[in-house]
Parts: sequence; C-alpha cells; structure tokens
Amino acid sequence: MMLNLLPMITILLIGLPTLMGLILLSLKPKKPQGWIMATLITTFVIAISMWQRSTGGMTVVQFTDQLSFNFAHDSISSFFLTLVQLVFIPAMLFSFEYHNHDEKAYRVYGFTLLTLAALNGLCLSNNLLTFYLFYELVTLASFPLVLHTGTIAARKAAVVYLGYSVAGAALVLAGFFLGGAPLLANFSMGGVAVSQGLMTSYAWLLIVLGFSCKAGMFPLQSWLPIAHPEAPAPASALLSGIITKAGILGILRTTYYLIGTDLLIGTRARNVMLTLSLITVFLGSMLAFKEKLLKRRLAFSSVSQLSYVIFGMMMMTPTALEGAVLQVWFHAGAKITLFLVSGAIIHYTHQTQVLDLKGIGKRFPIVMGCFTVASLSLIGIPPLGGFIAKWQLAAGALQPGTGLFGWLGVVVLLISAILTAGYLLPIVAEGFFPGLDYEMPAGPKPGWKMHLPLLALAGFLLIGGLFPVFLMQPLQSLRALLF
Amino acid sequence: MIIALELLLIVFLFICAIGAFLSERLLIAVVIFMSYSLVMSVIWALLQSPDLAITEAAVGAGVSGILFFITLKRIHALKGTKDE
Amino acid sequence: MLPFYYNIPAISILLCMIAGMIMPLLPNGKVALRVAMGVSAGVALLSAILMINIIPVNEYFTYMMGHFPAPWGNELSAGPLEAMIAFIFGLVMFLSLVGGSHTIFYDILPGKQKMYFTMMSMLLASLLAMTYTNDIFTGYVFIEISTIAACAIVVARDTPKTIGSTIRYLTLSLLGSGLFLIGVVLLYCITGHLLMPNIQEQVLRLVSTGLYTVPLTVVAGLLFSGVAIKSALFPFGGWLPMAHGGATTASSAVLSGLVLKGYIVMLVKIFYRVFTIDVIRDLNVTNIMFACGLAGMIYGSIEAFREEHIKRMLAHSSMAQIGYVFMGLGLDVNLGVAAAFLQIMVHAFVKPLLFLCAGRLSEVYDHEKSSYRLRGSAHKDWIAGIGFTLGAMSMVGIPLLGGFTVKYYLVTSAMMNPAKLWPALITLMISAVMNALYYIPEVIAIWTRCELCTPNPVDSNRGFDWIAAPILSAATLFFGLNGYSLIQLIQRGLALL
Amino acid sequence: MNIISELINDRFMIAAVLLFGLGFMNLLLQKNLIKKIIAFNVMDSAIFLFLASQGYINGRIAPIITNGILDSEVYINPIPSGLVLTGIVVSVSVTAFFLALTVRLYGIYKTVDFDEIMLLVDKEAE
Amino acid sequence: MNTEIGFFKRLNDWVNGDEDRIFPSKNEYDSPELPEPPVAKSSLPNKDILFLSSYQVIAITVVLGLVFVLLYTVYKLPLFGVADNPAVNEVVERYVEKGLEETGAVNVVAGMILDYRAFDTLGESSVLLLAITSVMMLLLRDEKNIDPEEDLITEHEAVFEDQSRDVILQNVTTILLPAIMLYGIYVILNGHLSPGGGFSGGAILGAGLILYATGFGHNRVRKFFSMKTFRALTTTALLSYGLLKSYSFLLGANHLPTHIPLGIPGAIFSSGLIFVLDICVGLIVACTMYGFYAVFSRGEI
Repeated sequence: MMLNLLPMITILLIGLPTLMGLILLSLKPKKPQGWIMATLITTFVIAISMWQRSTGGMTVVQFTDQLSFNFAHDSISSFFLTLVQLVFIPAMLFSFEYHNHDEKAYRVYGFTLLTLAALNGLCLSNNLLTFYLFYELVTLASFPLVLHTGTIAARKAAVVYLGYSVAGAALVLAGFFLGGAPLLANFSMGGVAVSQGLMTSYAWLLIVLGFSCKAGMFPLQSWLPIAHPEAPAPASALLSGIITKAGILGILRTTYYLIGTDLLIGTRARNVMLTLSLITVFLGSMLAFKEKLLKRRLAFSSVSQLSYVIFGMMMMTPTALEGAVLQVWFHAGAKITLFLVSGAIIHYTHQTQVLDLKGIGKRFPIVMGCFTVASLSLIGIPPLGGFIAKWQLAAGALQPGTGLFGWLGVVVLLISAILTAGYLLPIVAEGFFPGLDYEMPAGPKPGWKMHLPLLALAGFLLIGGLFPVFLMQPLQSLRALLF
Repeated sequence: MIIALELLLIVFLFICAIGAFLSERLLIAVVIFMSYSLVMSVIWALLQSPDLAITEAAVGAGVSGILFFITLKRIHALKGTKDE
Repeated sequence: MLPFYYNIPAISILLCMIAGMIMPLLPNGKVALRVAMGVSAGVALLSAILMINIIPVNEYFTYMMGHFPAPWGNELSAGPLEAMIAFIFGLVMFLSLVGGSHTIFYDILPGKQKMYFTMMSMLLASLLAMTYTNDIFTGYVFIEISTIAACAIVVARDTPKTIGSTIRYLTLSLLGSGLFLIGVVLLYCITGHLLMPNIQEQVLRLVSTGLYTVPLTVVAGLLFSGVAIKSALFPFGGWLPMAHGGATTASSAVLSGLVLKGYIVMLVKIFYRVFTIDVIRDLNVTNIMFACGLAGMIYGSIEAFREEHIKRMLAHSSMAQIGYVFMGLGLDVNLGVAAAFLQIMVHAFVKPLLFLCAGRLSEVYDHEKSSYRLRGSAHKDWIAGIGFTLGAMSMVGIPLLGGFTVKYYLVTSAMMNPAKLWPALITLMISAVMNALYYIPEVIAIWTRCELCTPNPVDSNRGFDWIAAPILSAATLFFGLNGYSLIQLIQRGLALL
Repeated sequence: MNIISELINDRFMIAAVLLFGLGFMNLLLQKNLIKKIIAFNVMDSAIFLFLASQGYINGRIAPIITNGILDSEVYINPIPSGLVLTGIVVSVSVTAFFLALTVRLYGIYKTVDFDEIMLLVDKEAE
Repeated sequence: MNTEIGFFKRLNDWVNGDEDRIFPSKNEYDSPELPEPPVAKSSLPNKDILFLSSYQVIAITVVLGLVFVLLYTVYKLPLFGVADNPAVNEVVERYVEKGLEETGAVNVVAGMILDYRAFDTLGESSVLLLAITSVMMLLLRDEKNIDPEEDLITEHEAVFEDQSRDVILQNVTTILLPAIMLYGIYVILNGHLSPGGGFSGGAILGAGLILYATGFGHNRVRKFFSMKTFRALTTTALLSYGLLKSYSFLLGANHLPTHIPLGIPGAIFSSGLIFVLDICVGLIVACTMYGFYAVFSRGEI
C-alpha cells in the first residue's frame, strides 16, 4: 500500500509548493502569509507521516530501457525531506518580518516555495537523471533569491552563484555521461558493485566534485562568501543551511547508492576527496577567523562545517556516516539560526561589520541568546547537537583501518573547532559584555515573528543534543543496511 | 601556330585582369574588364564551344558592361572622380 | 506508373518554385503571405505522407527528373532521413511565417512584400532541392539560389545596417560558392560524372587503384570549405551575427533555423553518397571538422556572452550550435553523425522559437532589442515569455527538453572514440556553462518587472502569430521525450544513404 | 615529356588556376566594391575556362550535328559547355545583385570603399 | 530642339566632348541646377589600417597556398585535349549519338541543357527571377530609398532627354535596332539548330531594348513596355517554362509518353519542347536585362 501512497506524496510535496509559488509570482496577493504557512505545514505533516518509511520506485517517464524518470522514498530521503520541511517553516516565518516593508516580498516568497518544491523533488528522486534535473531546478529557483535586491553587487553575486552552480552541474553531467551504465541505474542500497575499472572512479570523482561545488568544497567554494552577503538574510540562511545540502545529498547518493563504497575504498579518487575536504575544513575556519563582515564570516564557517560532512562521508565507515548525517541536521539548524540572527541585526540596526556589534546582546538579549546557543552547537560543546555530530565523526575517523587520514582528520577537526570558537565566541562576549561605558541606543525591537523561529531552532538544537535517539535509531538501521 | 595564338590570348587575359585591378579610374577598370570578356569569348570560340562564345560576348561584354556603366554613373565615378 | 509518394520530392520542389513565380501576379502582400504559408504547409503535409510511406519499410529510392535515367538525366533521391528533414523544413518555414507575419508587415514596405514572399518560397525550394538532390551540379545551382534568396530576405528590411551586413554576407557567400564550384568541376574532371551514385563507383575505383588521390583530397577539402563558409563554421562565421541580427524576425528564424542546416545536410549527403564516409575519414576531413566545430562552440559562446543586442546574441549562439553539429560529424562514429542530425532537427525548432519570441518581446517596448530595455516584457506578452524561457532551458540543457537529448547522444558517441573523448567532453561542458551564463540572465531580465518602462498598446489585429510559439515549444518537448527513439530512425536513414 | 612542353600543353588549366587565384585574392583584398565585383567575375570565368578546357579534345569540332555524322569520335564533350552556360547566368545575376547593393550603399554613405562602409555600418545605431 | 546649330558644329562638339551638350546649363533650358558629386562622409582611421594589413597578409598566404595546391592538382590531372580523359565516357557518347533522336535538337548542347539536364536550367532561370526581384527590391524608388540629390539629377536628365536628344545616337539606333532585334530573334528561334539559344538571344534582345531606351528615352519605351507589361511578360514566360518542365518531369519520371512531337531534325519547328522553352528563356532574359537597365538607371520600369 506504500506504493500507491507514493504518487500522492510526490505530487503533494512537489506540486503544492510549485502551485503556491506560481500563484504568488503571478497574482501578487497582498496578504499571502497564511497561505504560505498552510502550505509549509502541510508538507511538513506529510514528511513526518512518511518518516523512515521506504517505498519502491515509481517510474514517470521511460526514455530508453536504461534512462527513466523515477521517484522513490527511502530512509535517506526522509532524513533530508524532514529536515527541509523543518527548517523552511522558521525561515519563512522570519522572512515575514524581515520583508515587512518590502513590496517585492512576494518574489522572495514565491521563489522560496519553488526552491522548496525543487528540494523535495531532489530528496524523492530515485536515479541520477531525475536528481540532475531537480538539482538544476534548485539552482534556477534559488538564483532569483540572490538577485532579489537588484543592486550591482547583487547582480554580480547572482551571476557568480549561477556560474559556479552550473559549472558544478556540468561536471556532474560529464561524470554521469562518462560513468555509463552503472550510473543510469536506480538508487539502491550499497550501490551496484560492478566495476568499470578506472573509468568508474574517475566518473565518480567528477560527479562528487561537481556536487561539492554546491556544498562549497575547496576548489569551487568561492561563490558562498560572495553570494551570501548579497542575498536577503532568510534567503542566505536557506542557501547555506539547506541548498548547500543538495550537494551533500548528491554525494551521498552517488557514493553509497550508485557506486558503492567497496569499489571506492583505497582508490586515488577517494584520497583526493579526503585531502580536499580536510584542506577545506582548515581553510574555511582560517578565512572565517580573519573575516570582518559578519555574513561573510558565517559563509566561510559554512564552507568549513560542510566539509566536515564530506569528510565524514568520504571516511566510508558506518560511524562516520552517522556523524555526517547528524552534522547535516545540526549544522543546518545552527547555521540557519546564525544567519537569521545576523538578519535580525541588519534589519533593526543596519550593522554588518563584526566590530559594530558591541553591546548588541544587551539590546537584543533573546536574539543573542539564540546566537550563543547556535555558536556553541557549531563549536561542538555538549550537550548541544553539534557535539554529538562531531563526536560521531571523530569516532568514525578513529575506527580501525582508516589509516593516516583518520588521525589527520581528527587533528584538523580539533584545530577547526578551536578556530570556530575563536571566530564565534568573541561576538557573543562583545555583545553581552560591552564594558561599562556602553549606553544602549534606543530603537525598535524584533517582534514575535523573529523571536519564535530563533527560539524554536535553538530549542531544536538543545533537544537534539539531549535526546539524539530519534535520529540515532534510524541511523543504526540505515548503517545496518548500508554496510 | 594556333598554340602561339592561344598563348597570346592567355597573355592578353592576364594583362586585362591585372590592368583592371590596378587601374586608377573605375571607368578604365570596367572597360578593361569588358575587353577581358571579349578575349575570353574568343578563347571559347577557339575551344570549339560557340555557345559559350556568343553568350559571353552578349553578357560579359554587353549586359554586365552596361550594368557596370550605369552603376558608375549612379556613383558619380564617370566624370573624373578618382577611386581612392 | 510509380506509386504516388515517389513523386512527392519533385512535386514539393516544383510547387515551391511555381509559387515563387506567381507571387508577382498576386494583388497584395497579405495574399502572398497566405500563398507562401499554404505552400510550406503543403510541403510539410506531403513530406509527412512520404515519411508515413517509406519509414516503416525503410526504403530509399531515386527519382529521375525527366525521361532519362541515372548517368544522363538529373535525379532526385529520397529516404527516411531526407523525408524527415524536408518535413521539418516545411513545418518550420510555415511556423516562422506565421509567427513573423506581424513583424514582416511592420518591417517591410508594402511594395516589397510580394517580392519578399517570392524569396521565401524560392528559399524553401532551394532547401528542399539541396536535401533531395542526387546530382552535385544541381546542388551547386540551388546553393546559388539559396545564397541570393537568403541575402535578399536579409536586405528586405532595407535599413542601412541590413544593407551593409548583406554585402558582407554576399561577399563571403561568393567565396564559398567559388570554392564549392571549383570542387565540383575538379570532381567532374576526375570522374566524368555528375550523378552521385556514378561518381561514387568511380571514386571507389580511383581509391582502389590509387589514381588521382591528390585531386580527390583537394576536392573533399574544397567542398567542405565552401560549405563551411556558407554555414558559418568558426573561422568563417564573421558575417552571421549582423546578417541574422539585423533582418526581420521571420528571416532571422528561417536563416538561423534552416538555411545554415540545408548546406550541412547536402554536405553530409555528398560525403555519404559520393565519397562514402570511410574514404572521408581516411582523407582526415573529419578531424578538421572536429577541430573547427570545437573552436566554433567556444568562440560563439564567448561572443554571445559579450553581446547585448538580443537577436545578435541568438545569432552568435547559432554559431556555437553549428559547432555542435560539426563536432558530431567529426567524431568518426556513425552515432555521432546521427547525433549531429538530431542537433540539426532540434536546433531547427529551438532557434526559430527563440527568434520569434524575442521579436514579439521586443515589440512590447517599441522594438527595443538591447536586453536591458526588454525588462518585464514577458509579463506583457506571456506566451512569448514562456516560449523564450523554454527555448533557453533547452539550450542550457535541462532534461526533458531537446538540448539535453542532443548532449547525451553527442557524449555517448564521443565515448566510442576515445581519442576525441576528452576534448569533446570538456568543450561541451564549457559551452553548456556559457549557454547558461548568457541565457538565464536574459530570461531573468525579461521576467523582471519594470515600473518605469511604458509598453506599447497591444494592437488587436495581430492575427494568429501567437500560435507559432506553443507549437515550437511542443516540438522541443517532443524531442526531449522521444529523441531517444528518434535517434534509431536517424541511424536507419543514415545507413541507407 | 619534359616540363616546358607539359606547361604549354596544360596552358589553359594553368591560366585558369592563376586567374582563379587572382580573382579570389582581389575579391578578398580590394577595398573598392566595383573592383570586388570585377574580381568575382574574373574568378568565375576562370573556373568556367577550366571546365571548358576540360571538355576540349584536340582535332574535334563543336557538337552541332549539321552533316549528319552521329559519331562521338568527331565531337568534343558537350557537357562542360552546358554547365558553363548555367554558370554564366548565375554569375551575371549575382553581379547585378551586388551592383544594386553598391548603388544603395553609395546612396547612404557616399562611398564605395568596403572598409569605410563596414566601419560606418558598425557605428550604425539600429 | 536646337536646329540652329549646324551638323558639322554638332559633330565637332560631339567629337571633342563639349560639356554643354551633355549637361546643358540653366540658361539654355529651365532645368534645375546640377549638384556637385557629393564626397565621402568619413575616412578610415589609422588603427583599422593596421588591422587590415594583418588581414591582408593572412589572405595572401591563404590564396597562395590555394593556388599552389590547385596547380599541383592540375599537374596530377589528365592532360589537356587528350581523348581518353575520364570525362569522355558513356554519357558523352549517348548525348552525341542518341541526342538527335531523343531530343530532336541538332545543337547537342541545347538538347542537353534543355532536355537531359533541364532541372539545372529551371533553377538557372529562377536565379534570373531572383536576381531581378532582389534588384527591384533594392532600387525601386520608395520612402526608404530616397536621395534628393539623385532625384535632382534624374529630373535634370529627364529634361535633357526630352529637349536635347542626340540625333546621331537616334539615327544609329533607328538603323541598327531592327537588325539587332532580328538577330536576337533569329538566335532564339535557332537555339536548337545553331549556337546560341534562349539566353544569348534574349541578351541580344535586351541590349536592343536598352539601346532604344538610351536613344529615345525611357518614356518612349514605357509607352509599350510598362511595369505591368514587364511583370506580365516575365511571369508568364517563367510560369509556362516551369509548368511545361514540371509536366515533362512528372510524366517522364512515371515512364509515360509526353505526346510532344519532335518534328524533323533541322527544321525550325522541331525538337518538341526545346523550341518553346528557348522562346520562354529568351523572353525572360530580354525582360530581365532591360529591367536591370531601367531599374538601375531610374529606379522604375
């Protein structure tokens, strides 16, 4: 009976936001908030109701005997699907207040919903062709978000974002074409373990590099710090919180569901990826450390944090994979919180430089409290979610048989954690303890539409850290299936 | 003997072609080109294709020559305007 | 007495020529437009009948024009591939006329509209003849016809820019014709025939005896370079952007969509039916094609990226797309040639779609063509906006659209030839990225609302020219979904050549 | 046979090739439109000369059957003549078209210099 | 006109090319002032000359390479004038030996281009149509093709044509024209019997018309050869050509007899369609040539 459930949820999850977004873009209703929230909550309920259920594939179009359009819902799908719905609600709620004076807001809402639809399709797609289509659509739907303000800088940033994304997609396409038969198959647990010799691993390398461009890994990371400061805060929150995860999902699918790990362990391609991810972890933290602009700093920190995930996936040990998935969840929560906070600050004080945030905590105590929680989780302080993710990553890295990279990885992770503390905590300290000579400037305060999402996300980080079991249990079953 | 004549005509062809390209005034160039066509038609008569000879004489020397002249008149190149 | 469908090639060619001849007698331009549309639709219909008749039985036949068989009289030859190409030519010509009709009557003076439609019909006739001909000299004659007609439909708009670009176009076309003609002459000198099958047996004899190998190579090179100049392959493409960008919409659509392809179809037919493709590959012509194609893809994309005028941008991207075709031909793989033909067909639909929609969009703001002045036009004319978006997506290579199918088969065939795999793959990807970089901002621009701009009032008597865009978009989608089964048809047709 | 006699023997073809090159080069290089057209005509007639000289056979006469002899040993090859006839028509048509363009361009820009016209055209607003 | 000038005076003026005869001044006839030939609007900047020089170098090298390749090819080709070159094969044999009975044309070339390979010739005639159409498209007077100076000159010449007609030219025309026309008609009608044929004959006819126009002015010609006549004549000839050829194409391809008598070889009314086609081609070419002349010189027919 799951099988006949699948078409319905596919249509709802993809069609509903698309419809809503198109309606918003074409009709420009005055008060769309209620409708948007209804849509988001509906999709959220559907995603929750599908939690951890796995269905068979559903073929939509059959091009050739190999090429087809195919949807399915399995464990990984539900991990990402739920996360996506989970974080879209607060982000959207926040953007209602952020854009309350913007008459072009319908554009942001509409394209956000279209992005949501594309992401849902991404999570549900069951082979690389479908995945590629929705991957391109994610780019196309999120491109106008960066473009929204329409300034020269925004246009430049948008073109850069577009160029990097399309270049990554082109790499994916090249690898897809190169890989031939094994890559045309549907996703299956553990991948199809038929070796095509070197070509397979090189095709895999091309594809993973392409996806890692979206995930901001080292050679192709420089679009993040350019695009994020220009986009409106909720949009950049979604960009670095969720849209980058599209690349992560792609890497995961290709590695664990198409090629299979036992073909890749020990190949040169995998070592290349490990090295690059470690370089990125370190590089991102360093750049974030010396960056003065808040949103750019956060963007660099995304670069480094996402490479944790890639590193975890590339270790190809069960625990590290668990760590990677957990890191996906908690980084999403933390980073979205941080960007929303920066958005709130920009919206009410128009301060973008880190040095100007002196005493911000006294002015917006709740907001900065959430900022603190998110920073601690990002650094990896117990009992917050980030700690569990990093712990699992380190444990997975130190499992027997991982060799040099394991140790190297742990060292880099530690250094990066210290750097993370170094570039996030000073903001908190300066914010709450500006010194005696600080008098608080008068000004408007954020409303509930900004406080509620931040508090919700912070609470999510806390709960996730205290009771991780609701994630660990499915992960245990998943690793049992994958390895 | 006939070969000598043919060689002479070929030499004429070359002289006409080069002259047409080197001449200062467009009028002279066109006139030289018409003579080129005439030489060409003679050559075709020698090559035993009278149809071509007649056609070339009627077209190359006749019609296209007239067209060239009218064009020169329309672009004021008849009365002493030099071609740069 | 032959079955009727044998006569279809001859009938469709003669129909177009006679239609072109009676145009001067018609009362005014509107009637001439209707006649031209009817003729092209009729050609499409006849070709469809031909396809229905010969594709299932996979038949290839020759048809003598007159009372005299092969080595003595002119002949036509047709098979599934020719039928498909002719069908597409007729259909796209019809749609371009429909979609561009409004602009035609805006751009061209009433006194010249009948002449314009004469040119269009003759152009279609020459394209069909180039597709169907079995005789290289007939090919030459119709190449000249299409040259004059193409220049004339560019110059019909009669602005200083179009006249200037036409004289550049004409000069280069004359060089191309000269090279092609001397190639034909040399071929006649060493084989003594003008009909393709007879030349082919002579050529095979020459190759086997090793006699006249040098003239054979020179002939292949001359024919190729002649066609390359006329179809705007990379080093010779300088004339294309201004000629195609300046002309009226229907002319640009037909020129970019069909005329460039007609020469290539004829070249491929010559290579298959005169030299046999193996000889061509031995003569290394395909390598030159491959290199020029790659260079053209990069150059056209870069130029289009730097271009502001939307129609010239589309023309530059046509150069890049022609590069795709020659890359496919140069891959030394039969599937590659099939992919090149698929690209010819897909591009024959997509580029007219883009040109027609761009024309309509530019009409929204008083015929402004710079992409900055086009902002928000799509909201005023949403059919054209959606059409342009679909075409751009197909160019970018989104799955489910024609462009993706072509890329897939180009790379698949490149993988059969490892020597050329990596250059082909890298160039293809670079050009795909460039496509996205200049098409998507264009799409964003036309959909971005612009409060300051004041659109023209939409005039009521536009007629039915909106109908073209949906049909062309549907064709693009069709190629995206069924291109995979189409490629088998194309390969069967190629095997019969 | 030695090279000189061969050159003399192939005189027409060699002349045709040289004239073709001459016309081609001038079609590329001449700035003056009128001379470009002359160059084009020279190029075409050179090709026709090449073709006609291929049809000629020593000691045979034009293929016009007046005295009732129906023997192909007597007459030269008629095919090149036919092709050249077609070619001449094409070239005169193209010449007329080109000249018309020249006249219009002169009317607009008051010059027949190709490069100047191209510069002015590129400056044209459109 | 000015009869007070004696014949020798006029001959003298004509020989040493007196300007006044060609462009009469204002006081002589009340015709508008002749404008000076205008000068070029701009001149070439220097940077482009540099660019052009490199372009020239490339062009010259390309052409030289082409010429060398072609010369080498000629060296490889069969010798000139030998009977056993590949071009002499069964095709030529059939054209020459069966041509008379199959086409009825004494002139094998005419038989070949109008019957064996008639499709090429159909294309050739439509090339003529395209040429005259495109020339008219460019040069007919209309609101986009207006040049006041040119109009002034044309007007001036119209006055000149009406008032000071060159008598010598007129007399020569009156003498020559019938001969020219007769010769043209002869060439057309004998296209299948003797050298020449529709194309050259038509060109001669057209030249005759042009001579008449130059001698007696366009207005005299327009009396019997107006735009309407031109269009009707050209289109009818071309249409009949195309329809006849289509008829014979389709019937021939379907192996059906065309029922067109070939007649006695050598007679004027022989060789079936070729005779008619020659006339059509002659008409087309004559009209086209005169059309070229008229449109070029005056922008109207």
